[in-house]
Amino acid sequence: MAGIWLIPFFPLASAVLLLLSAGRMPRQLAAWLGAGSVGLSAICVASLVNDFLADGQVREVTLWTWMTVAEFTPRFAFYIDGLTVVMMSVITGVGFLIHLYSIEFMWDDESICRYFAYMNLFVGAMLLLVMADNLLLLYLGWEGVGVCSYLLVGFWYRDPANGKAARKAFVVTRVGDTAMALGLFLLFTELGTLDIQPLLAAANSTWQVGDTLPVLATALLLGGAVGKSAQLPLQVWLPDAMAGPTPVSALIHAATMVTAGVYLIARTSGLFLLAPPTMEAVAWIGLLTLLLAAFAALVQQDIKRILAYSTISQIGYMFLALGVGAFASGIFHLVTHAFFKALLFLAAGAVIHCLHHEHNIFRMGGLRKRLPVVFWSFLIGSAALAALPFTSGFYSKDAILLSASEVGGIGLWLWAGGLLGALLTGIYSFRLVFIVFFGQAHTEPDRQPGWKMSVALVVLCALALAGGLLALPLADVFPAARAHEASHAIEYISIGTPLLGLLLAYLMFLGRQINFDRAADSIAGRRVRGFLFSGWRFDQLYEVLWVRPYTTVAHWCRNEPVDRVYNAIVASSQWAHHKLAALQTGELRWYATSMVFGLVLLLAVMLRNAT
Amino acid sequence: MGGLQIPMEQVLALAGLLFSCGLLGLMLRRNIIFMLMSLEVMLNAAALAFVAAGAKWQQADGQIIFLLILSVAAAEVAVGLGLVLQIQRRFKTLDMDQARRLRG
Amino acid sequence: MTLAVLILLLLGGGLLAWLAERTHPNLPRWVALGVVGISLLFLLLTLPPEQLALATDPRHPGNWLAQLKIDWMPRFGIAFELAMDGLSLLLLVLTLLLGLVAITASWSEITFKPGLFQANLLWTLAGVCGVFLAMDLFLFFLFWEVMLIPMYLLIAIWGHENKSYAAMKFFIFTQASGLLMLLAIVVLAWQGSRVSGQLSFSYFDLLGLSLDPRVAWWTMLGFFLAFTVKLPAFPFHTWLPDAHTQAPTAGSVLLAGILLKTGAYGLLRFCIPLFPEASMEFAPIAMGLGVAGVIYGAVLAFAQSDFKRLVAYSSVSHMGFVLLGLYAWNQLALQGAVMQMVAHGVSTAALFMLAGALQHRLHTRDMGRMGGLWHQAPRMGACAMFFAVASLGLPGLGNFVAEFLVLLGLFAVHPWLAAIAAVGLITAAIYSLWMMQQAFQGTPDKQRTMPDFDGREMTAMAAMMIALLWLGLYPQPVLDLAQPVLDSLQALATPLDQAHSLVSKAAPAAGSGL
Amino acid sequence: MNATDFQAVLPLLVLAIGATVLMLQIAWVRNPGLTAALAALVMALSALSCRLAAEVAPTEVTPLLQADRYSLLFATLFGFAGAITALLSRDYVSLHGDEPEEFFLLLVLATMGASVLAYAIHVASLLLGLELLSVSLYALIAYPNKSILPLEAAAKYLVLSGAASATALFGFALLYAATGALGFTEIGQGLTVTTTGQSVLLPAAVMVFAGLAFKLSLVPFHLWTPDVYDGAPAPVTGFLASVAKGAVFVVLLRLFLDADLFRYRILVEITGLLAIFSMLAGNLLALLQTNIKRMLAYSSIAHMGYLMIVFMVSLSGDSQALAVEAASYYLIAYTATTIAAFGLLTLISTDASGRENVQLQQVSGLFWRQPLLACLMLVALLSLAGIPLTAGFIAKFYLVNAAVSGHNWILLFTLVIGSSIGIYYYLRVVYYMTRRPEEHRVEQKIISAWRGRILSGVLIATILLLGIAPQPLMHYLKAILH
Repeated sequence: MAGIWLIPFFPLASAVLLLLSAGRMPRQLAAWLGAGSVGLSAICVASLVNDFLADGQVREVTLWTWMTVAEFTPRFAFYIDGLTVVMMSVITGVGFLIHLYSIEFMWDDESICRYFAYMNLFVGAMLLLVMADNLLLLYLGWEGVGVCSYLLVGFWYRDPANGKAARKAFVVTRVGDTAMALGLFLLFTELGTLDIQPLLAAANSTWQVGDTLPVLATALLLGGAVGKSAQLPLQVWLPDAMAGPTPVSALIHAATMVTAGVYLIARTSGLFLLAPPTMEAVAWIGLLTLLLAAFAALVQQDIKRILAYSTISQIGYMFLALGVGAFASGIFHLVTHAFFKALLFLAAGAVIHCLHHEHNIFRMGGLRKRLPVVFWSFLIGSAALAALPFTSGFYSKDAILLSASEVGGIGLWLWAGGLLGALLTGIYSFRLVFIVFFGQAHTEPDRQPGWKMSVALVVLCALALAGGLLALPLADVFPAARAHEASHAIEYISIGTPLLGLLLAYLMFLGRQINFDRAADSIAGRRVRGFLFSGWRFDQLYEVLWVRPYTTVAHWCRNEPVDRVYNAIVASSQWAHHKLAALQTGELRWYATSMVFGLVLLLAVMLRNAT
Repeated sequence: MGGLQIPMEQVLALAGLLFSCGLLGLMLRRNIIFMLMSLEVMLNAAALAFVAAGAKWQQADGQIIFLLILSVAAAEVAVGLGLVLQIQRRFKTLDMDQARRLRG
Repeated sequence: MTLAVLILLLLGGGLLAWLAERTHPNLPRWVALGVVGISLLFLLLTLPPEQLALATDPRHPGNWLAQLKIDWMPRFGIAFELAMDGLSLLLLVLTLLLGLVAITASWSEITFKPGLFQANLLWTLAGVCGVFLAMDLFLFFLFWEVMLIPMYLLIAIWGHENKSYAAMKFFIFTQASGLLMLLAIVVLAWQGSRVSGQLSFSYFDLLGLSLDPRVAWWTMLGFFLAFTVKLPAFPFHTWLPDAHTQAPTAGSVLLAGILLKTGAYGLLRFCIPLFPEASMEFAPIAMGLGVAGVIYGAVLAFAQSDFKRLVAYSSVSHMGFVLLGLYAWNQLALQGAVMQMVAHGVSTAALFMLAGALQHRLHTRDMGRMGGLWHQAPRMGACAMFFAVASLGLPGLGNFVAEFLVLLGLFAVHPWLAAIAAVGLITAAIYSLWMMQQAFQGTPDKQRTMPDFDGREMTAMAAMMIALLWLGLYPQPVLDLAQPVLDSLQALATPLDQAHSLVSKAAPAAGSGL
Repeated sequence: MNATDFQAVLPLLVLAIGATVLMLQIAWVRNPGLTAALAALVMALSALSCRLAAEVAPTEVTPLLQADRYSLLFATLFGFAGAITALLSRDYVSLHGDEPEEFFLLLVLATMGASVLAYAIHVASLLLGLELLSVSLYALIAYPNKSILPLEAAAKYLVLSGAASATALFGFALLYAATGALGFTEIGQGLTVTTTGQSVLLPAAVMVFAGLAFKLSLVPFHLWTPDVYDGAPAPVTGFLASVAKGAVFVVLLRLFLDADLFRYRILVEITGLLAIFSMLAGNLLALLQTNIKRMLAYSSIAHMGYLMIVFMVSLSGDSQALAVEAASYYLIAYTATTIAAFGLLTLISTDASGRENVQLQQVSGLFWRQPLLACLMLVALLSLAGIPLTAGFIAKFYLVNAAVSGHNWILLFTLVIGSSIGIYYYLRVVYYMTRRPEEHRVEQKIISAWRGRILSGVLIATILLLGIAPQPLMHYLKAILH
């Protein structure tokens, strides 16, 4: 297909148009331009997918050479293989649905034009990220989506808290990005190219499994990945990033951008395979993150924060999958997660939209009847999230846990951890469902979702349910995974755990058979709750470790300490001036005396040197 | 060359002494008249030294310079006295310590 | 002759603008705009395209696009010698373009003696053009110093509340370091005369002298100091925040956009090629200063509450990358440094123009008294956002290409240093976004009314945006122009590298494969 | 004395005859304009007659005077400087004195003293020239009889300068005693053969140097300088700062060269020491001065310090010629700049009260009130500061070249430090001149002295010419001094 470049071009061009209109474009036009451009891209992608599935050919498109400096010749070029196709489909497909949804969600906002401009810019950048044939172009998309995330999180700029969240999101991910940039430097310095395929080939031919350099390089890339994908230890930004409009959270902070780290690792899997220690680190990071976030999600009260933590947790699963070498499973989970998490966010957004921007789940309740479409969407999403059988999440998560269980040594730990996570997922996702949609109503909805929202929800429902049946064309991308030959016990446990979670949630939050209130209200319970609520106090830790030292140093230095040196020079000159000027008394006798002194001085110098 | 033979070194010493006297006067006296006198003493000390040196080298040059110095000193003092008159008129004193408007 | 005419055009144009004030107070602006425009056209049109192609061919290093040499003071072997290669051309175009921007920025701001203002502006431009063209060290120094005076006047007359301090500081810093350079120039010329028996200040005669290492070291230091003060590098940067803050908008634009580049240009053209060995030896210190500048500037930028001061410190940070790039001394880093000169020129000029526009409208630069300006002035906000993300190095914009190349080149030489310098990418994000937050985001003040950018300002902004995008997406033309110069620099480094590697090979093999 | 000799000393003769004519003219009819014009004419003629004298140079006219290119160069300089001073003071003295005609007579005599010093190669001529110059200056300084400050200045200058002359003469007497010679060259020869009193020799030389250093107001003999500059009428100050100092410097250099005192390293090192002191202390003293005249006085101390660098440079024989060349250029540039600066100061500051206490406040906003004057002043200040395109820069460049060729690093660094300090106080004046109208409240009327303006303009043009196209003068200096 010749017009591959059109795919990112549509949203980018639309973004430029929207920006150039400077907010004067009619609402209708802006909204449909915004959504339509992504729709066009989606159509192009669909046609591309069609072609690709037909021939399975990798497509390479070079637009122009970005720059040529010595041997450094990154190009604006696209590399389309199965992985790319999958990602592009998710981005444009889910992206289009979210755009459609946004039209309604953002209709009353005065800055709808700006909103769609940013959203389109994001889609364009994200497409560049996944289509890039070299790491530099990938980095361009990588940073581009970061900026769009910043812009959209801080979209409602009048509240300084939103600005703070946006900055936090950007700066924390930038930490990771910087590590990634160093990784690129290292790769280029050692391998002489940043084009991904030649790079992987070169790495394979130069390095042995277990060499230091690939470990270092992949560790640096991993830095970028954990930043973007909100994994330990850079996960702190994602819950705060919920300050943006909900469709933004759906698109950027659930479906696409946050999974870029997963994509990066999958894309450079050839490199990671050379570095078993990094792989192991990836697995452990995934596991720890998924547990940590799941625990944190248990006690949150803000509907979007719960989903945010669950996103972190689910990406943890993907990392776990990557870490154990099940790249395809990781990507599979990425895709299904994109479906059901987008669905959840959109449904949550619909709740918020219909409930006067209420975020607190304890002020909701009983919405099952009042917002049926939303309820069913949410239920389906939660089921998929909890990996109840035959939902999409079930297949993908199951594959991950199986892969983990098959790894020797640590595999059992990883599997057990993943299982615990699945249990927790079941609990917190249905806690959400039960509290929001069942029980007593605390707030009455003032409107119903319109058709645009509903269409988006319904389509995503379908995907969340049936997405597990998709066969992703990843066979050529990753080394063939071993066939799963897990014992039935493991299968049953995998199936049973989410159900157990569901049951527990029911007992705790709906049926009230299990009551933790006493325990939770005890001092220790409160502490634990507070600890989990704050996301394991990472914010406080970083505040002490980084933020406060930085601001303190900045505060110390604000008046330019270096200037003190120059001021001292000035002061000493002035001092000398005053001392010397004090000699100018105007008294004739003193002047005469000074001349005698001078003469004596000269004679003394002379005699001292003469002898 | 007959007559009084005084070793040059002694004359020079005397000249040096005179010169120092002049300098001391300059440093210690406040009255402008005395300062001018001290100046005169210094110039004459130099002149004396020239004479003594001229005598040593049996040249007239020293004495010529002596004459020149005398006339120069006279000119200096003439201008100086003119200033003294003006100073007396305007400052109503000859104490140079009072004339300290220019300083700093 | 083209080159001399260019400088004369600007000088004469300044005079004309001054005189035009008597006719009508608005006339000088148009005269200035016209003169700079004509100069730019003149420069580009008189350039034979086939020669341009030649100069971009790296196989012909030292191929000069235009040259002029007139004897001036044969007593000292001083000639009025101008020459232009790709690098000079690049910087000249930047100078003239930013000159246009500066005139636009001063359009409605300057009401007091607009004629003299524009005259000083044009004379500064003339001086800078001279600096970029002079190939006689004496002449170079002359331009170097002379451009200070109109700049000084710009700050001292049209500056803000603390202008006398700022102008004086600017002048004394530059002048004191400039005198050291003069000293170094003279020493170099006399060293040259010892070899050739003929005193000459011509760059070409002094290039490639074999100097006594100690003499070379100290002489190099003289040049280095002058250039790093202008650059400015930590710890000689303290004049910059004051000067930039106090200068009128056009002055800040010129200072940040162009004058700082003369320092970088000096290092590139003179300091390193004239003293390759000494520079090589000095490189670790220079790079240390570069890194210190990157981090320190960024931290202090974050600490500021004054909009212009923040941007000024960000310049310190960005110019640290230039220093790093120059002394990392390989193709990538050098190209990055040149790129940074151009991109930073544009992005900072835009930010200063923005700061000036804000001050003009709000009568304050204190960001504590801004906030939520996006509401009143969305166009300004959008521009600010664009240049803020440019300044934090967003890929796709020129600054990214520059910083990436610098760090990439540096990494090959000093991985650890590159790692530390890369922290600057994070700190840049912190201060840029903090600036956006304080000025444009947050709760708007309902009472405040403020006109948004008008067409004239938007045109300038749009031009700069396009420039940055172009630099970010297709920087090849710029890279090609600078290539020959950098090739020759690289050629200087290669034998030294070989010497070093011989030494290190002799020593027991040590160190990792990094 | 034959015709050649007369031709060789023609400049001096012109001045002498001119002085006589002036006296007659004053006795005949009192007309300040006429006298001023005549005096200027005489001095200009004297300067021009140097060309005639140059035809027979070098000639030794009696053992006292040497007419060579060196002396003629400076005789020309002093002649022109005197002529310009005469024209510049024309309006000034009419305003400040009752009978201004004698002022010009004294000026001619002072110029003659300076020219004699340029010719002097003998203690006697040195004495005569020095005293002719000094005594005339006492009277010139005290000339404005309406106020007391000139009086105070004159009294101080007289006493101290007299003491300095006495010191120098005493030193010469000792040298004479040791060598039996009074001619500079002979003294030098005598020094090589003398057996008596090596011990007295160097102290004697130091006394000579100290006496002359006073006249050059080198630190630590500088205390008088600001007071006298401040009290003296501005045009006289210009003359004092440029011609009087230049003449003494010329003779000092001649003494060192002819007597080859460069043999005595310690003596030269003392000059270097004083140079360093002067560069630093002069600049530091000027740093925070708010009185522009005093500021310029202090800066002149610093400039003499810069100039003294040439002595250290001359230590190495190779650089000696360049050093003398540099000194000559420096003196020419400095003379033009100083006279221009003080001339402009005269124009700026003149008011009827007599004391021209030129505070910075008074030039505030001058740029907007008197753009032309301010521009001229700007150029003069930049030249003093040594900024390119002015004579002052080329002069400094010359010095730096000389010092580099002589490897005088310490002096060079002091020069850099001193110049950097200097920037501050020169620029401060510029800053005040450019203050906007709303920033100051001084409204001073400036007398329209068209002569002064034209002359300042000419001087500034000279400064710029020497700064932009210095090659002819360089060429000339190189030709005559090598």
